[in-house]
Amino acid sequence: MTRALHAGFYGVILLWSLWPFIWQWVTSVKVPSNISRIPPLLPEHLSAANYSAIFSNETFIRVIWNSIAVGLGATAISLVVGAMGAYGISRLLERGRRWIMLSLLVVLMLPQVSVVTPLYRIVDLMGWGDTLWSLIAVYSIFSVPLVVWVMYQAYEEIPETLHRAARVDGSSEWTIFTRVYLPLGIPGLVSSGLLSLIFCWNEFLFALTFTSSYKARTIPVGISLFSGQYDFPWGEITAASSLVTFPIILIVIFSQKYLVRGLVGSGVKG
Amino acid sequence: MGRIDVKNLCMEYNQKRVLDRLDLEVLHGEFLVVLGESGCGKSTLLNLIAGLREPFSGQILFDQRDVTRLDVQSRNVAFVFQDYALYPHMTVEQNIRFPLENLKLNRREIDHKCDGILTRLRLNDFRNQYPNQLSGGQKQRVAIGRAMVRDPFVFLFDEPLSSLDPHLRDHLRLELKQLHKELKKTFIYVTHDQLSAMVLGDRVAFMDDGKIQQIGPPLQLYRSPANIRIARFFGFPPVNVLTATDFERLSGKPAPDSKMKFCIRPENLECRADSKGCFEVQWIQQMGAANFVYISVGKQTICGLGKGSLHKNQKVSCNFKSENLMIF
Amino acid sequence: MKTEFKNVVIFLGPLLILPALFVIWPLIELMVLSLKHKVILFEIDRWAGLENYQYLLGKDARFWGALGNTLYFTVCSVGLELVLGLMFALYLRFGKESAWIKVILLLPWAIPNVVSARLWQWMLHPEVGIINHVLLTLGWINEPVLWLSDPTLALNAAILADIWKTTPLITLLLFAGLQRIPETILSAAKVDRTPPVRFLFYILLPQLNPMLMTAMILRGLDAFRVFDVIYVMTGGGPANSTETLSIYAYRTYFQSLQFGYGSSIALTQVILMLAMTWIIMNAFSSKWDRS
Amino acid sequence: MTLSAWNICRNGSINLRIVAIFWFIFCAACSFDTTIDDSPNTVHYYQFSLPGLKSIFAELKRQFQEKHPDIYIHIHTLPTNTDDQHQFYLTHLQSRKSAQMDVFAIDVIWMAEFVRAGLLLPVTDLYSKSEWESFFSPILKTTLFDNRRYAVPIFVDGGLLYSRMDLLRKYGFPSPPKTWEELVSIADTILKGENEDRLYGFVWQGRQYEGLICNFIEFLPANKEWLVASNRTLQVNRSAVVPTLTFIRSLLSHKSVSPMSVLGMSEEESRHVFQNGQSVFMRNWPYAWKLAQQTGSPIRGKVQVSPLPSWNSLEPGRGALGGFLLGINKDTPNPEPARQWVRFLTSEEVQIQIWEQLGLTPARKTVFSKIQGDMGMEMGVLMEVMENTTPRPLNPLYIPISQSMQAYISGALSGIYTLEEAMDRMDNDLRRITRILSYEN
Repeated sequence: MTRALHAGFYGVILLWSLWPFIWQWVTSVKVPSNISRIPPLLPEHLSAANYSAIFSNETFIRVIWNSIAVGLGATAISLVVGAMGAYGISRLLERGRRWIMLSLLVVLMLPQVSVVTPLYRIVDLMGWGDTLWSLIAVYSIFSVPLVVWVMYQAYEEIPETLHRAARVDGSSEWTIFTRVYLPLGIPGLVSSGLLSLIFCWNEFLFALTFTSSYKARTIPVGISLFSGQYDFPWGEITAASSLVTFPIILIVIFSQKYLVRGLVGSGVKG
Repeated sequence: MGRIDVKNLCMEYNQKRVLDRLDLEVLHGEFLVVLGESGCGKSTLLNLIAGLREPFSGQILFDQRDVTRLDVQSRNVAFVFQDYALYPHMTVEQNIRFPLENLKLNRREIDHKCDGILTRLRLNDFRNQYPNQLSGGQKQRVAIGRAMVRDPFVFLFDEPLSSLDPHLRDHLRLELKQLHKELKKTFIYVTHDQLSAMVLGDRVAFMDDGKIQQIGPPLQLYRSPANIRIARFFGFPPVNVLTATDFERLSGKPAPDSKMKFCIRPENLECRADSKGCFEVQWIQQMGAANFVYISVGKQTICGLGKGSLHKNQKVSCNFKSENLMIF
Repeated sequence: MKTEFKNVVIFLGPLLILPALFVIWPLIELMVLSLKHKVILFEIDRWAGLENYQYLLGKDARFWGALGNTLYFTVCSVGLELVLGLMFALYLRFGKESAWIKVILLLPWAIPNVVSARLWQWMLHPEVGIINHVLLTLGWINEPVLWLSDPTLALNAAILADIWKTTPLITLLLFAGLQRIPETILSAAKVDRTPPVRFLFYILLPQLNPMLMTAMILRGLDAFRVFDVIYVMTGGGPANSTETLSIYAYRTYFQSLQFGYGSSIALTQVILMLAMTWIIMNAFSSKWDRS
Repeated sequence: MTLSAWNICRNGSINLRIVAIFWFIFCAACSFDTTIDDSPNTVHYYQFSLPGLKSIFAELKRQFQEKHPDIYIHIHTLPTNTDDQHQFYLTHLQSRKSAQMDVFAIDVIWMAEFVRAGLLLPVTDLYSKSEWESFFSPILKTTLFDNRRYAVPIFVDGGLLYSRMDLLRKYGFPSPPKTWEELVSIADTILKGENEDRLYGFVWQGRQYEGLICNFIEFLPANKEWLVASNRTLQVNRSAVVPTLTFIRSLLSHKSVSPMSVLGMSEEESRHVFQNGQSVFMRNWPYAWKLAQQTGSPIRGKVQVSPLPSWNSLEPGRGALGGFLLGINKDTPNPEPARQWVRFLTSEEVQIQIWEQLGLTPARKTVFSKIQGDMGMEMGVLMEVMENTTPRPLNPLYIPISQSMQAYISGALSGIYTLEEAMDRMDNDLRRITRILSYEN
């Protein structure tokens, strides 16, 4: 009885979370002309037409590379700045940490629409228009607060005596940071890095505004290019979506623990 | 040399005075225990000596050299923390090498010193293990090894034994004492545990209200404490404190001054079974080596050393030697 | 000590300079713009004083509608997500836990908003969408439901998509919070034979409170700026019934060209957000300051 | 925390790792920054995207460079969504030092705005008067301001009526309806006769978006403007708008010709319905023809296109005008190469190629005699429709106007507002929007 109950509950969770993915995949393997037909619910035969259409489109591959480069670049910068900043807040500041943490929260939660044009002007001034740098710079700004929140939490969990011990052992703050806190904060770094990577992978508005060619476009914008004058090639869109969801599924599967830790860490001081 | 002078040291946290014009002299090579209740400022004092914090005012001298404004990095002190603060991501060997690497010594020198310490502290078998694989005693040795390796001016200990179980604590105390003898360095050891203070200290400084209340060999503090708080702090069962009237009841002699307090340690108060005795046993605490009995004197219950076979409600008579009486 | 100050500069410098450059400057620009009539394309750039705000707060029914939609969206989605998330989390904690269910729960959260919005748009399609198809087949409805074109449903459909995407996240947060409650407290409650409802309200929820608060605040702020989901799914329609503040600001900027007025909307939104943060800050008092 | 995570880093310096990561990122990012050939004769061309567009334009570029070896063309693709394109132009043109943009594709509805903003170089002398007249006249009208032409049409679009001839014939209607009344009565007859739950009479685009305005103006009686200028501001012409909205509402009312779900439909949603055989009539653009006729389509061979119905059986209805024009940036450093490129893209042979390979209706009516309809498309109908399209208001503030009108039309149709309320709100917004131009000093 309870077994059935458990199974039922799990079924509900599964159906609720996974059904859209399954439907996306089902749509993506339908023959293009049959996509809008329902019933039948399931395709009579599988078709790779939508996928081959994407892979024949070399720009989409470029777009995927862009996303990876932007994601890694912005994540690297925000990890360095954020890990250092969190260390500073957690171990060097006596007061004012609440203000800094809350200002960072404000940055994290700022409506993107409100700053997109001024940011574009800055990007333009720097001569970064339509380059990966513009996205790397802006994404760094918006993922730094995330990294700081997670890393602050990670550092707070390290006993304060380690900091004092290292000072007694004659280390400079930089040595303490690199040799003690950074290695101990690796789980936090992994978590916040993943969060930042996912943020960069998913962001749409800035990418749309700052880029004008395949040189710098990222995946969400790339997907928005998949359409005809009026029609949505749902087959191709769902195929592309399935493709870009795939790495995320991998990330989630292999680093679920870190992601959860990061999410929880960013939220709560333990 | 390793002489430390602390002069007129003041420290505040959040407008609360933690150290109040504190003076302290630590002699070369001595094992000084700073004893006090939690929150009396003893850890603050230790941090100030180490240079981990900057005092509000006052001076700290190392061998007459003023180090008050010096950074911890330039003071060459060693600090052993309550939780040992071993770097969990480094092996035993790396933990010990870490301070040397900070000094930017060459590799051969580091290897040499490190090997010396590992051998001396019998840590060779564990050199590649991580702290969480070590026992409490091994951890302490690593922490001390990490402190020793730089040949520091002074060793500072912040209650490193307090979180251990009693057996291990006894054992490590001995080891520490032994080490002190070998190293011939100045040790400052902060604790709230009177037993550690008695066992370890060449001298004990009792700290309260941000000041050193009394300093001297442990027995001196035990036998002739400067005030009631110190008297109360030492010994188990705790010292009996009597008002003048109760004292008169107990001893049958008149008290010199009605405002005085009279202290007598339980082990110095003999309670013998005596059918004519004026006190009655309330209950008995069997300690194995000795039995302590609790008796009522006036409204107070005091404790004394039971002699002979005793049982509840038995009449006893109490005696003590006058030299054991402490009057405040 | 001087070195201490130097260290603070080294470690906090980049953290403080970057946002200053990329956030404070834009915000100042936003403030200046909001006091102007500015239509860059036509080279209109005239000082307006508080005129924009007067109109915005006084006469602009569309603004109040958008604010109402935003608040409705925020309250409903966050509220439902918390309730659902709490149920899931309770089940995971006290029913049956497994690692792979967490993986599955994380998936919707991790995919791009644009993708999930398209997905829902496709599934909610009135004629060929799977949801209507299933409901019709089951006989729960007689004719297709106009999820995205009925003004009374569209915002709720967007909320549905948002709930799908973020309930898992909240589930995981609350689950982690439940795991942090000491086992001894739960045992004590069991020994005391606490009935389930009392157990929930007098033991679990008070213990879970910090996590609930955080989840609520972070999600609340996030929902308050909702853009992608609605932009893709309904574009603000029908009849502006799904227009949120972000969408209104976006349209005023990029479709109506009015940078001045758009800035007033955006800045008002930022100020409302700051007000929310301010309230939170006081609610959380001095969580971060070490005394 | 896991021991393994610590072990990763127990040797070696972190600094080195950070440097390595940065180096990697830097290389990755730089490797993508392929430098553009910025020879003085480079033309940067910005346009919409379509499936297959890239390869076709690569071919066109090759053909062009064969003729003009000294000119280098760089093609940039923008998102398909016209709102996104518009946003792109706005952000990039407001700071005039941004990327070089020489030629861009402009939606017909932005023309007035772009001209007013002074972004476009006049191209009146690009073609002779007779050659200009080879373009469809409605779209040509959108290029003319103050007697100067500011752009050249590249393709044209117009609303069409798609009818299910199999159903019509079954009930004895030999040809598609000419008037709206006729459409309603045919649909009624067929719906009653078929008595099928999921069959609708007429689907169109009623979602709150630009397409709603197109559909709306197609319902308007001929020769009646819906916005009239009065006293420096625009006003809604209630005598035209109120009856039209009333009529559309009657289409939507319960169990009638159009399902309420059209109020959530854009082109694709309505096409899906029609293509699944669930509707007798559909209003859509020409692109839907090919898709309806493709193999596997349930309505293949059962569809006929015709001009939209009107209110008067003597004249055909007018589809909304869509399409794109090519404009040259006024600040272009290379006007002559840009003109060559525009001339090339709008030449007859390229128009034919674009039609044959992308299905974009040529903007020149003269090429219709040289091309064939795809999958049996009747070119005569297409030509007739394109010649009779009606443009949306040519106002520099068209976008904000359309924005606000969409909301009120959508609101009036879905019953959120009464017609009166909708009219009042429209007027209110129009006043507010048109005031923008009075900000100019």
